[in-house]
Amino acid sequence: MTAKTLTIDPITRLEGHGKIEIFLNDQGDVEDAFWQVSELRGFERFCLGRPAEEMTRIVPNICGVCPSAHHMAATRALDDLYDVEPTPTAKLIRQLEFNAFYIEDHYIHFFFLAAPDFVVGPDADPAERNILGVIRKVGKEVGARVIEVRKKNREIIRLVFSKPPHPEGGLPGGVSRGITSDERRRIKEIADYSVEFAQFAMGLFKDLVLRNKKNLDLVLSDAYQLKTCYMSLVDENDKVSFYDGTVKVIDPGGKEIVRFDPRDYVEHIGEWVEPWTYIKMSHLKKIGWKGLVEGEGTSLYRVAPLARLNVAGGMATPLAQKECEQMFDTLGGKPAHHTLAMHWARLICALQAAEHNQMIASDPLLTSKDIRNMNLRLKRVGVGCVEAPRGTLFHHYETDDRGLLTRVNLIVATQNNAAPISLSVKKAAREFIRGGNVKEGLLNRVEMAFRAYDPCLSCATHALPGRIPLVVNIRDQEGRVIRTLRRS
Amino acid sequence: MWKTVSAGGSGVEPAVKQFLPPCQVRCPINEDIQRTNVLISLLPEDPELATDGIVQIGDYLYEKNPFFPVCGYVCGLCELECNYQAKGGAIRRRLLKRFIADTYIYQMEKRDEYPLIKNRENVAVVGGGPAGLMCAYDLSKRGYRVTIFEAADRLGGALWLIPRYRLPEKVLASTLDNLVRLVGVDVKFNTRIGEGKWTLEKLRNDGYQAVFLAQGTPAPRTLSFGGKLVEGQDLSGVMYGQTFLYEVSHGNIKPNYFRGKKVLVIGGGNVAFDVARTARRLAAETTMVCLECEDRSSRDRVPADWEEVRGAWEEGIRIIYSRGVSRIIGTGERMQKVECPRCLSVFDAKGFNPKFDMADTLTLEGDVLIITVGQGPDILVLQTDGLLNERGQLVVDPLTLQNQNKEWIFIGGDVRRIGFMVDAMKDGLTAADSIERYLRELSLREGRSRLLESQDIPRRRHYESEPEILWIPPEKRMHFRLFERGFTLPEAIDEAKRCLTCGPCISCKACVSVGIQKNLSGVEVNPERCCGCGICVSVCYYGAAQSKDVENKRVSVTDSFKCKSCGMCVVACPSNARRLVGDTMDQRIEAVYSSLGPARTMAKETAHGNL
Amino acid sequence: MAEKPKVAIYGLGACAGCDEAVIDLNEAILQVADAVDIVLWPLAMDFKYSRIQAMQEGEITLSILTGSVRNSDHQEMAELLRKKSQLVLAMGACACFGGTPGLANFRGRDDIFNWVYRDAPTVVNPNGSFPQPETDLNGRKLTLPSFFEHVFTLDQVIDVDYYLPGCPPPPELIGNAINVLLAGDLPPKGSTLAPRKAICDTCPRNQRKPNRMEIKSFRRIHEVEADPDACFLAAGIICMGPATRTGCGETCIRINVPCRGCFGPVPGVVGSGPKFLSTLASLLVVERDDEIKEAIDSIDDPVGYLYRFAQPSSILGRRNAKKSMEE
Amino acid sequence: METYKPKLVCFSCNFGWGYLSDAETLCAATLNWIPVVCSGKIDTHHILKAFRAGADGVLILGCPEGHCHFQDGNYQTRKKVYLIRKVLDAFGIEPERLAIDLAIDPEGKKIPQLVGQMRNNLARLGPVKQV
Repeated sequence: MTAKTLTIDPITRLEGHGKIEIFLNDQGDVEDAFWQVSELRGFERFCLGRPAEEMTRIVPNICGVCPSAHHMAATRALDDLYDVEPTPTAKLIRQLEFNAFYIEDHYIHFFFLAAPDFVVGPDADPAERNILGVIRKVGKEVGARVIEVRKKNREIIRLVFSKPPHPEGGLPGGVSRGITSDERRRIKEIADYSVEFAQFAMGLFKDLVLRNKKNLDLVLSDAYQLKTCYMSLVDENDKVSFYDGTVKVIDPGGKEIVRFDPRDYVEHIGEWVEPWTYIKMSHLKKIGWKGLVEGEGTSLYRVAPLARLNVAGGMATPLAQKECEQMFDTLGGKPAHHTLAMHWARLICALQAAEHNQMIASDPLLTSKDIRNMNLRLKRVGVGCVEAPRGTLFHHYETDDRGLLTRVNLIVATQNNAAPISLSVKKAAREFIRGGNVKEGLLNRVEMAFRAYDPCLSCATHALPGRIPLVVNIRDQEGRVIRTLRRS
Repeated sequence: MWKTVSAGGSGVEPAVKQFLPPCQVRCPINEDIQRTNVLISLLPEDPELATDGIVQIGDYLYEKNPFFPVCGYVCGLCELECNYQAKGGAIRRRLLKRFIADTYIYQMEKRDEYPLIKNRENVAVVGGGPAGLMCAYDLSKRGYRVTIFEAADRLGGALWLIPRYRLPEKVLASTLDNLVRLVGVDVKFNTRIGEGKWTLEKLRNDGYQAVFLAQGTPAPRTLSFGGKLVEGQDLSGVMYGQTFLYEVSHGNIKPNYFRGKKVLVIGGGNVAFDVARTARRLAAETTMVCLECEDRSSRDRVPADWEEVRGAWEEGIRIIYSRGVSRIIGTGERMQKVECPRCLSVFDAKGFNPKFDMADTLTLEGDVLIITVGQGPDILVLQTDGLLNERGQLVVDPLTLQNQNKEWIFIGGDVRRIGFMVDAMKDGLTAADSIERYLRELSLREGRSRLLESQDIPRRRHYESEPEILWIPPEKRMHFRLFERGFTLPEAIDEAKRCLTCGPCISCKACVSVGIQKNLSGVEVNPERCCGCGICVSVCYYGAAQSKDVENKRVSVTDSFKCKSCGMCVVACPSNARRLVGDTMDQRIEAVYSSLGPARTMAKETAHGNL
Repeated sequence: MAEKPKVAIYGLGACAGCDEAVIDLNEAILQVADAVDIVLWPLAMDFKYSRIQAMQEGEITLSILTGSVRNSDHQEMAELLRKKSQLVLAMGACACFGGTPGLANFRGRDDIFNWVYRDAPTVVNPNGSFPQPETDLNGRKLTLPSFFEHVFTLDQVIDVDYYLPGCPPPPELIGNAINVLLAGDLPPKGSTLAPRKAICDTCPRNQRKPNRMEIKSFRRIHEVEADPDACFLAAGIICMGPATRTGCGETCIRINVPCRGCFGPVPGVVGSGPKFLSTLASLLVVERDDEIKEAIDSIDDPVGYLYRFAQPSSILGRRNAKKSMEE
Repeated sequence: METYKPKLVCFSCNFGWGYLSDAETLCAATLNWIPVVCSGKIDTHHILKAFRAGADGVLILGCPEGHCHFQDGNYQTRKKVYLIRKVLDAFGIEPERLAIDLAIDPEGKKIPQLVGQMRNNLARLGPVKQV
C-alpha cells in the first residue's frame, strides 16, 4: 500500500480528544511523531475565589472516570490546608471508599479495555475486540460477575460519598457521614466478594496470559518495553500505598533517586510545555527536561500500577504480595519495564484494595461516631497527594485568610505518563512505518500501549473525558495527511 | 397634586368573619383607621398643598363618623389595642384625627347640606346625645325623616360634661350643629319624653313609626358601701360629679371657686378624673380616692385612661388608690371628713364585689366631696312606658336593640349600657339599621352577627417609639383652655408613617386611592411548583404565608385576609411558585427593557427550564 | 422483527461521569443493549464516525449528548449528531446548563492559559511556549482545535428536544428517559425528564424544618458539625435544595452534605442562581443596619454557590454561541 | 465621534418617591423609569435582566430605612443589592453600576437629578465591558 493511494478522511477533525500525527520524510520513513491532547478546561483558574472546602465538590468534575481520586486528593489537601489530622474512623472510611473505587475502576479497565486484546487476540477483527467478544469467549457469567463487582463496590461509594461519578462528603479532618453496624455487615460482604473476585480475575489473567505463549511473548516483547524512571507513593514500610504516604522515585535501573514529602512536589516535578498539545509533560525537575528519551539519564518517569510495584518494596497485603513476587519472577526482576505488565500489576493492586477493605470492614473503629476532627487551623497552603489508580496525583491549594482559594495547581496521573506515552507512540511508529509503507499492526501496537497506561485525558488536562479515542494521522513531508488510522 | 383618585370607601362588604387591624376591631364603629393613617402619611409637607388632602381625608372620615372632630379630642379607644403598644407606644391615632379635625371643622361649616331625598317614614329619636345623633344621621342619609326630641336646650348630652380643657366648646358645638344641618334632622329642644304630654305612645300616634330611645343616664349613682347607701350624701359640700361638670360646662361656676378648699373626689373612672382635674383648675387642693389599685397590669386597676391619671398627678392631684369610702362624717350640715378602709380586692369570680380591711382605715378631711362613681338612667320614665321587665331591667335585644315589649321601640346608648361615647354612637348606628329593617319588614337579625378578628403585629426589624406627648407643662395649664397641643403637619405625617398598617389591604386601599398602585394584587401559590421549603413563611411579615401539611408533605398557602401583596414571598420563593396576580410591575419592566435598544449578546432563550 | 432503534451516546466537553452513570444501570444496561442498537458510545465501545457520517438524516432515533461545548470539535460533533438524529437528549448538568466547567466563563481564556502554561509553580517553560491552534515544526504543521472563549450549553449550539439534568443524573432517571423517549409517546418538546418540584419536596429533612428560618450569618460546611437530621439552610449552611429540581435522590443530603444545585432550576425559573440570591438575602436577618454588610459578607464566594452548575445558561452568563464563535 | 449616552434604568418606590407628582410628568422627565409599589418587590433577576437588556446601570430609589410601608422591603432590597454587586463584579460589571438610595422625596423632584448624576458616573465608566 503506498501513501499516494490513501485518502484523507474529511471528518478527521472531529476526533476529539487526542490524536497522533506522524510525519514522514522523503524516504517515507518516520521523521517525527506527535501525540496531541486537544482539550483544556482550566480548573486551576476557575476554582480561584471558591472556598477551599468546596474543592472536594468541584474537582470530581475533572473526570467522571476517576472522580474519587480527585475527591480524595482534594480532601487530603484540605487536611493539610487546615493542619488537621483526620480521626482514625474518618481515615478508615476514606480508605474504604478509596479501595472500593480502586476495585471497580481497575476491573472495569481490565475487562472492558485490556481483556479483549488478550482474550480475543490483538489481531482479531476490531468489531470483535470488545467486552462482548470477551463475554462470548469466557462466558456470560463472567460479564455478570464484572458488573456485580462494580455494582457492589460502587454501592460502598454511594453509601459513604454520595454519587460514584461525583463523590461528595470529604471534609478537612474527617468525613460527613459515619458508618452504622448494619452497614458494616454489608461492607464486609462486599469486601469478601471482592477478594474472591480478585482471585478469580487473577486466575483468569494467568490462564489468558501466562499459560498462553503468544500472549506472554507479547507482554515480554522488547517492543513493549520502555526504560524510564518510576514514581509512586509508598507507606512507612515501603509498601504500596494508595491513600497516603511518601513519594518515592527510582531510576530505570531500580535505584532510589529520591523520596520526598508530597508537600515538596514542586521541587521535584517539572511540567514541560509544548505548543502542539494542551497536555504538559511531567518530568523530574532536578534532572531537567531532556526531551522524549528513555534509558539511563532520562528525566521521564512513569506512574500507575506497574510503577507502584516497581517502586515499592512490596505489597501491603499478603495475597497481593504473593502475586507481586510471582509477577517479578516472571518478568525477570525489578524494575520491570514491560508496559503490558501494567495489566498484571493492576490486578494485583485491585487485590490489595480488596484485602485492605476486608481488614477495614473488621476494624472496630469503623463504626465509631468520631468522624470529624474539628480542630482546624488554616495555614493557607495545603498539598494533597494520593496514589490514584492511574498514578500519583497532587492537588496543591493556597488560600487567603478566609480560606478562599488564591492559587491552585494540579499534577495528574495521566500527565505524569504523557511523555512516556508520546515516546511509546514514536517507538511504535518507527518500527511499523518503513519506506512509506504502513504495516497493518501499527494501530494495534499503539493502541495496546495506550491501553496499558489507561490514560485519562480528562484528568490530564483537567479537560475532557474518558479513555482516548485514538486517531493517527500520517502525513507526508508536505504535511498532507496521507493516511488516517483510528480504532474502528 | 394630592388627590384621592377614587372617592369611594374602603369597600368592605360586611362579612361573617373579617380581619381588621386591632384598632379598627376595637373601635365600635370600625372607623377606617388604617386607611386614613396611610392617607395622612402621604400628605405633602407644605401646609398649603396639604389642605386639600386634609379636607379629603376629613370628608372621608365624616361619611362614617360625623363625630370624628370630637373623637379626635376625647376618644383613644383604638390606641388601647394598637399593635404598636407593646413595641414602643401606640400610634397616636386620636391626635391624628384631631389634626384632621382642626382643619376640617372650618370646612365642615362651609359644606353644603347633603342632597337627600326624605321620602321615607318618620322616625323619632329621643335624646340628642351621641347615640341619638348618630342614629338620626344614619337614618336621614337613608331617606327617613327624623326628629330628635331633646330634653335640654342643646344637643350633645353627656358630651357637654367633658371639660373644656379636653374638648373645646367650638369643636363640640360645630360638630353638633353641622351634623343636624348637613343631613337635615329636625330637633325639638326642651322636650322631655315621659314628662307631661310627651309619651312614647303619643309619638307613635303622631306618625313616628319607630322610636329610638337614647336619653342617656342623667341620674348620678349614689355612693354605697357593703351594699348599703352611705349616709351623709345629703350633707352640704357633698355633690355628684355629673352635676358638678354640668354646672361647670354651663359656666355656672366661677374661676377659683375652690380656692383654699380641700376637695375630695371619689371614683376612679374617666369622669372622676375629669371632675378632679376640673376642681383643680378651680383652684382646689384635690385628693382622689379610688377603689381600684395603681398596678395597671392588675384586674383591679383604675379604669380611667392612663393619660387621665398622668394628667391628674402632673397637675398636683393626690391620688389615693385601693380605698373605699365607708362613712361620710359631717359637722352639722357640712361634710367634714370621710373614712376610707383599705380595699383588698375589687372583683371576684362573680364580678364587682369589693373586699375591705376595716382595720386599715384612713380618714380624710375635706371641704367638698364630689362623688363620681357612675350614673344611671332615669328609671321612672322607662317604667312608665313599660319598657322594663318585672325585675326592673330593660328588655332589649342586644343585637338589634329592639325592645321586646314594643317592637317599634329601639333602645341604645348609655341608657342601655354605660359605655364610651363611641359605644353610644355604635348603638345609634345599630338602631338605625334595625329601624330600617323593621320598617322595610326585613329580618332584624339576619347577617348582623359579625366576627371581627384582629391582625397580629407585622414583623419588622425596628419599631419606633411614640412621639412625646404634647402637653402644656402642668404649671401653665391651670385653666380651661386645651392643655394638649395638636400635631403639626410634619408631626402628623411622621406619626402616620409610624402606623404599621397591620390590617388587610382590602379594608384599606389607601394606596389605590392615591394612585400608588392601580389595583390591589393578590398572591397566588402554584401548588404544582411549591416544594414546601417554607422560605415564604420565613420572610412574610404578616403571617400570611403559612405552611400546612398535606399528605405528609409541606406546602405553602397564603391567607388572603392577612396578605398585603408586598411581594416579599414572591421575591424570596426560589421556585417561582408564588406570583402576584394583577400586578403590572413586570409589564412595565418588560416595556422599559425592550426600549433599551439591542440587547447585549442575546442568546436564544431556550425552552429549557420552562417545562 | 422490526429494526432496533438506533441510539448514540456521546460526550462533548464532559468528564464521562454521565457515561459512568449509564453504566451504573448495571444489569439493566444489558436490557438496553438488547433493545437498541448503540451506534456510538466512545466510552464503552468501538465506533465508526464514518458510519455516523454516512447515515441518513434522522436515522438515529435518539442521541444522548453529555457535556458542554468548549471547542470547535464539540460544536461540529453536536451539529452532526443533531442532523442525524430524530431526538436529542441533553444529559447532565454540563449539557443542560454548562456545568461546573462553566465557571470558567468568569475567567478569560488568557487567564487560564497564563496560569496553566506559564505561572503554575511546576511549569518548566523556558521558551514561553503556549499551545497554539497551529504549530509550525520545521515546516510541518500541527493543529489543535480552537478553544472557545466561552463554555456553551448544548442548546446554545443545537436544537435540543429533551433535558435530563444532574451531575450526573441518577441511573433510574436515565433508564426512565431512554424508555420514555424510545416508547414513542413523547412528552412535549423541551421537557425536562425529571420531577418538577424542588428538592425540599422530597428532602427527608423538610418536615423537621423550623416554621420560620432566620439566618444571622452563613457558615461554611467545614466550620460546623451539621446535624444529620436538620435543615441545612435553617442552620445557616448554604444548601441549594430549595432552588434545585429534585430527582437526584437527595444523595448529597443523605450523606450530610448540602445540595449544590446540579439538577438546575425548577420549571418556571430562569437561572436558579439569581433566584436563590433573592432567597438568601431575604432569609438573612440582622438587627443593626451596619451589620448588613458583614452578614452578607459571611456568604463567601456567593457566585461559586449560585452559579456552580449553570453559569453558561444564566441571565448574564449566557452567550449566543454563533455570534461568540465568530468573534 | 458620537458621544456615549449611558442607559440607566431607575426603579423608584411609590411610597417614598414622587407620589405627590403626576406620574406622566415624572415619566417624561425620567427616561427608563420604573415606579414600583415597594422596592422590596425588585427581584434579582429584574436587575440582572436590565444589564442583559443593555442597561449600563441600575438605580434603585427606596424609602428611608425603617420607613417601608411594607415593614422592611427596602431593607430586603439593600441586602440584595450588596449581594448582586458581588455577582456583577464576577461578571466583570463594575459594582457601582448598581446603586441604591434610601430617602424620601414625595414630589419626586430629585429623581431626574439623581438619574442625571448617576448617568454622569456611568459615562465616566463607559459602556459595560463584555465578560
